Amino acid sequence: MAEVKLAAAGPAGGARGASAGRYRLMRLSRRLEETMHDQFGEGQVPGPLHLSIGQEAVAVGACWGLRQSDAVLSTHRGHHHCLAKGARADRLMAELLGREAGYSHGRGGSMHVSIPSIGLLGTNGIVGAGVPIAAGAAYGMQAQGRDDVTVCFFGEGATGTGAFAEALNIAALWKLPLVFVCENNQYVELTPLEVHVAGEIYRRGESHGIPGVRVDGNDVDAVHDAASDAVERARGGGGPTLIEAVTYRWFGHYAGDRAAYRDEDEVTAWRERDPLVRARAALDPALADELDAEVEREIGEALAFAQRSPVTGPDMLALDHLAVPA
Amino acid sequence: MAEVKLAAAGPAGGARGASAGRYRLMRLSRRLEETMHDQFGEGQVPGPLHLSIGQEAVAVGACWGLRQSDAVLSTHRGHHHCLAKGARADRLMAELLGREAGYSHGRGGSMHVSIPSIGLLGTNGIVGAGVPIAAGAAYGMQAQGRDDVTVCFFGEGATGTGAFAEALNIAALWKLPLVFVCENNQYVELTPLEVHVAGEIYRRGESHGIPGVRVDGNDVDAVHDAASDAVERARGGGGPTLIEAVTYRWFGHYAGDRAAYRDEDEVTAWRERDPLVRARAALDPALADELDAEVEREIGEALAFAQRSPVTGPDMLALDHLAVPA
Amino acid sequence: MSPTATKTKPLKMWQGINQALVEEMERDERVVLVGEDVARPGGPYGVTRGLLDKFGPLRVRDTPISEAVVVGLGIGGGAVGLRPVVELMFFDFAMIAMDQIVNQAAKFRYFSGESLPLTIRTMCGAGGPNGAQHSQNFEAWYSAVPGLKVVMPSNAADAKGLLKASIRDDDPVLFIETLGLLTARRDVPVGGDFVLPIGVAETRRAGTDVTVVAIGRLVDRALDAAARLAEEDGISVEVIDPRTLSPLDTETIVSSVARTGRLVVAQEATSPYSFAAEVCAVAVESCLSELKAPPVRVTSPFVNVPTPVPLAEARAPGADDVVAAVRTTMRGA
Amino acid sequence: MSPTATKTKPLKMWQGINQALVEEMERDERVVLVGEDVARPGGPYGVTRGLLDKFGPLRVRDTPISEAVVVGLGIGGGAVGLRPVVELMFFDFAMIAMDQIVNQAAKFRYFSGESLPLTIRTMCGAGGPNGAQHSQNFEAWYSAVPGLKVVMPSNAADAKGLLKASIRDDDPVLFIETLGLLTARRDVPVGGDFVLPIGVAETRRAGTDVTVVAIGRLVDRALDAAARLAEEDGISVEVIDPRTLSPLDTETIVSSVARTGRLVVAQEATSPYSFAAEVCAVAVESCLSELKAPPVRVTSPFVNVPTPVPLAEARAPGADDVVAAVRTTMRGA
Ligand SMILES: Cc1ncc(C[n+]2csc(CCOP(=O)(O)OP(=O)(O)O)c2C)c(N)n1
Ligand SMILES: Cc1ncc(C[n+]2csc(CCOP(=O)(O)OP(=O)(O)O)c2C)c(N)n1
Ligand SMILES: [Mg+2]
Ligand SMILES: [Mg+2]
Repeated sequence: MAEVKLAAAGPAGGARGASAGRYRLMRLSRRLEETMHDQFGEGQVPGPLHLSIGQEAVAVGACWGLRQSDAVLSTHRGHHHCLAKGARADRLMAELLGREAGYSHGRGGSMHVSIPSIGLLGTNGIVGAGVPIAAGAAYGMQAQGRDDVTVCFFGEGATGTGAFAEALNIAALWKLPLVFVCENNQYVELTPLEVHVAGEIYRRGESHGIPGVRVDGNDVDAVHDAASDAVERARGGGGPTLIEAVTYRWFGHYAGDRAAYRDEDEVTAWRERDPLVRARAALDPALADELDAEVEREIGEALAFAQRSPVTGPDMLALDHLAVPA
Repeated sequence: MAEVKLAAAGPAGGARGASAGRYRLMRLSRRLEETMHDQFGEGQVPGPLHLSIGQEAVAVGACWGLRQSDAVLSTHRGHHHCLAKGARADRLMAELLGREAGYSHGRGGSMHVSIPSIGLLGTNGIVGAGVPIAAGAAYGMQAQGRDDVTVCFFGEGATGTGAFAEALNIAALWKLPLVFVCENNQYVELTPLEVHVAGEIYRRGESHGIPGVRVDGNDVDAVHDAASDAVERARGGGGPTLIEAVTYRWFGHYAGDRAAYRDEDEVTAWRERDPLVRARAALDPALADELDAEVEREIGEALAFAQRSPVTGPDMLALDHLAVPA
Repeated sequence: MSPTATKTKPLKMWQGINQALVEEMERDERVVLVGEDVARPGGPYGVTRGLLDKFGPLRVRDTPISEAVVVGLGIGGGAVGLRPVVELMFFDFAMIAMDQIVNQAAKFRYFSGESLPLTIRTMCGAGGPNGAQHSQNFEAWYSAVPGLKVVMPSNAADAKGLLKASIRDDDPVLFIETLGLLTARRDVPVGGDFVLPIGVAETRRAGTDVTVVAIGRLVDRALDAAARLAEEDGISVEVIDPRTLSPLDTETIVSSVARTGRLVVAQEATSPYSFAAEVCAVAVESCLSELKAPPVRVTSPFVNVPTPVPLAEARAPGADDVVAAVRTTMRGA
Repeated sequence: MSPTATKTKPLKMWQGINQALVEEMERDERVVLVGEDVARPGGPYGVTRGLLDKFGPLRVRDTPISEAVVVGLGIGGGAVGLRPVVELMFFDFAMIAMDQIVNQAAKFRYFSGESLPLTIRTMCGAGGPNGAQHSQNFEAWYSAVPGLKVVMPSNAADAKGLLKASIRDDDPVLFIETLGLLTARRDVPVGGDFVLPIGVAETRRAGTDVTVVAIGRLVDRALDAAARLAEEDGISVEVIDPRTLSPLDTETIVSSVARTGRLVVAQEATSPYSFAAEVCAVAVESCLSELKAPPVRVTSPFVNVPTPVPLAEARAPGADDVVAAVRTTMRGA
């Protein structure tokens, strides 16, 4: 299996600096999703596609600088989290296209990508379900005496689940090395935030003693600053933090949802706050062009890789149910 | 079935005033439980017995003045809630003693008393499970345009459940006529509060916009004041309130638990803050004696009633599963 | 079928469900509908469209993502005078509300002696590209619970008549819709008051050689198989759709198997500890001496549901599988 | 039984469980134990006593009342290098963690291709005065889930050997203890490393006339019944304890039924859609021509568990019921 290298996407950002590295990663996520969206339009994505376009800064800002031994829990809308934690674009695409080379042999699609070897403990089809698992990963790190941390992403809709609240309480009680990142994109499937969230999300842990902070989720540096404070605190045994990153879902809930339930002006206003444009503006234009070109190459190679991989057939359905098949 | 009258225990408190009525009801609860505790010692209680002795002021203070059409959700430790909402001492005793005349034909015992006709929507064996049902009752009242309210009791241990948090959020969102009453008795089964609760309970709804108040749960007037404010707000469409009533469990988690995990001094200190003694002190001593005597008679008659009722036999096991048995 | 319902119209299953909701909400103002995306969006698959406009935001209400509370709304609401219909978007999500369904709703009458008129609607099966957490068929779990009725219609008409019956029923009913059937058409009685009885199986095709008991998406596939078997093999297949899984109409099943002596059970669920196991058990308990061949379970293999539709469809049993199973039973023990 | 374990000692089931935990935690520091009341109190029934002192508060930990998170601790912990044992105090409470168990833990390997070494311990049955929400037997539900193993020991020795195996297993295992058996004694291998295989039934008594497949509390009752039937009726009963419900050792069951031609299945659970249904189905699928009489299910009636112990015991099936069922099968079809 040919591996596509994620040049300069590592924690240090390579010689070109962290800003370049973060921009590159956001760009990679954007272009991967756009490419998959096109593929979806052509009927090539045999599963649902929940696009994170517009929200890239949250994933990249929060994951930037994490170790491989740190853990991330993601959601149904999680391509950006996967890439930010070090997933390979080629195998991720292969998964979305239902190919054998996909992370789950192409059987799971975007809601079921789980790559424990890089600390990505799963996107998830069940809203809120990653949060208790995040508490578990953080506990596991604590119990082993590691100074690793777990970053748990979830949407604002997930704050309605009991699972979220149970995890907040135990994280505070046990001072778990856990960073809760609520990616508030203003919509929960087909209804707005107001239907789902009473009051203020970033304060949900206040009564437990969990510091809460609200940041501009379209500003990768702001997200990263908040997240690295939280990560540092968590590594040092200071316990959990709740970050609410306010952002926006550019497209419908899933590819195919025209999102007629919202206002065009609202969408336009948010598109003007494109996190990529903002991050790119801080770079030397020549460097930015270089990064764009690199990403374009990488995406092209990744798509080719995915398309070369055979479409998964029924013979793979029984794989990976038990360690020793019954 | 001979009915034992609950003289002067109604909302108005009868001619003897509210303080007398509330004291009488607390006394009734105390004596009912002491009587059942004795019966337990004699092997006459065929189920678990979770005593609320020491906590009577919470139930009586919060329920005093409620209408029959208001609803109450109770817990595994709920005799005081049942009586405060108007349950009959005789049928409650019959239930605890496993008799046919019990509210559930003696099959359920103390964790499964449910008397919808008086708005008592159940004690409950599942911690936290009453809270979503309370949200439902409050929604039902709201949807029918009634100005009734629902009062939901739960222990501090239940604040760890996801069900509690889900209900907080929807209660705030829908401005439900719901009063959350956390009966914080410092212990959760066999472990102290600190194992279970991060931070402060009465602030759990703050971030949702739910007012929270902490009261002395051994002061029936203080509880009643807080609760009637909350009830009034709820009836007027002002939405939910969270009351934390701080109290203490005098006995073990269940009858038979010697509670060796706690300090004798602590127990003694709390016993000195007996809510009944405090409420009695505010009454004319002659009236108090009269009330005590009345309660003694009532308890005696209730016990006799319960003991006259046949022990429930296996022939009653199949009752009440479906409206029309299959 | 009730006598007033004489006209019929070809409707999709979702339309039958929608009509049942509209009719019952018009008939009885205590009926309300709450769930995720049921109101403004009209349901993720459009099943509840139009209801918000007709009945207003107090009776048709979008909830947050709080499945335990969604069922709690139905229990509490039902206890104070409503006749709630609550929706759990995907059957898989019912697990999050399992305590409320099994420990609370199903035991309400046992504890209190009073009725709990609650309908829990949900949608099962591998009919879309939704994957292993949105496609499961655990109808057998709920059918094992005393105090809970479980209804699982296989077509638009049954969906309408049984949903109306469920809403009028004084016990909690879990009403399981099937994603793969939502757009399947069938003639549905309209205009009258079409209510079907809960707990009564329907013999969808009479036959003499083999009994096929099928549920959900497998009913139509079993009917296809029966037609093919009649034509190609001259085998006469009886197809029974229990429609209600609890209480199960064992009488209809047993009397058919006693006549045919052969049994195939067909379902979308996997085999172990499933509906098919129960039907096989009932058959052998009651018809051992009549059985001419071992019963055959036609089920999905014991693996997770994959996301890509072609794979999910490859996993689900089809008419071919029913045909093969029937032929196996004809070859005998 | 592994060869090093030669000495035995009569132990109660809870002691067997306790020993398994101690031995595995000593053997492998990745093993941890979390749950409500497991640490300081040593378990509501004392099963985990002494562990906190031995292994400290990071490895033995009391949780808040947060069942979903309790299982989540096991999943996340297992994913980052622990081999967690999590305890759900009563089996009924597993419903609150159902999504974590079924949608998350059981699918971890399917999604990721990697192991999730997780043991979920819980306690079932109507062995105490606990009532309808603390006594249920829904072992069949979990046995219907691909990717999850379900173990249900019936005695102290099996509990020890199978719990050790579960903790060493690289898949999630639901380990169901039975309240009514916690204080029942049996000779248990001590001193050595006593590990039993998951997925292997044990023939507890050999016989030739009737096969009784029993689980949990019904195993000893079936053995009592077998002894009585031998003495009173001269009937030779074979008693099989599957011990693992998923994957079920159908081979042992089928080969026994094929020999005896008669089957009784005995369990504490109610009958519809239960373990007993699965075993009857397996038997008729594989042994129809050998069956001399219809199988009989010996179960609790399809009603809730009452709180008073005498009523709960009246509801549960006893040795008498097994005796009666065996006699019925001997009378034939
Ligand atoms: C427990 C559960 N309930 C409902 C759903 C259906 N569902 C899928 S995504 C979604 C909305 C989630 O909203 P949010 O958490 O804000 O995340 P976003 O989609 O905005 O990224 C819902 C309700 C689900 N998958 N799981
Ligand atoms: C969901 C659930 N988990 C665990 C239990 C076991 N249990 C019964 S009572 C109890 C403690 C409850 O503590 P709290 O809420 O403070 O009420 P208290 O007993 O103090 O009145 C526990 C853990 C249960 N019944 N339900
Ligand atoms: Mg959102
Ligand atoms: Mg308490």
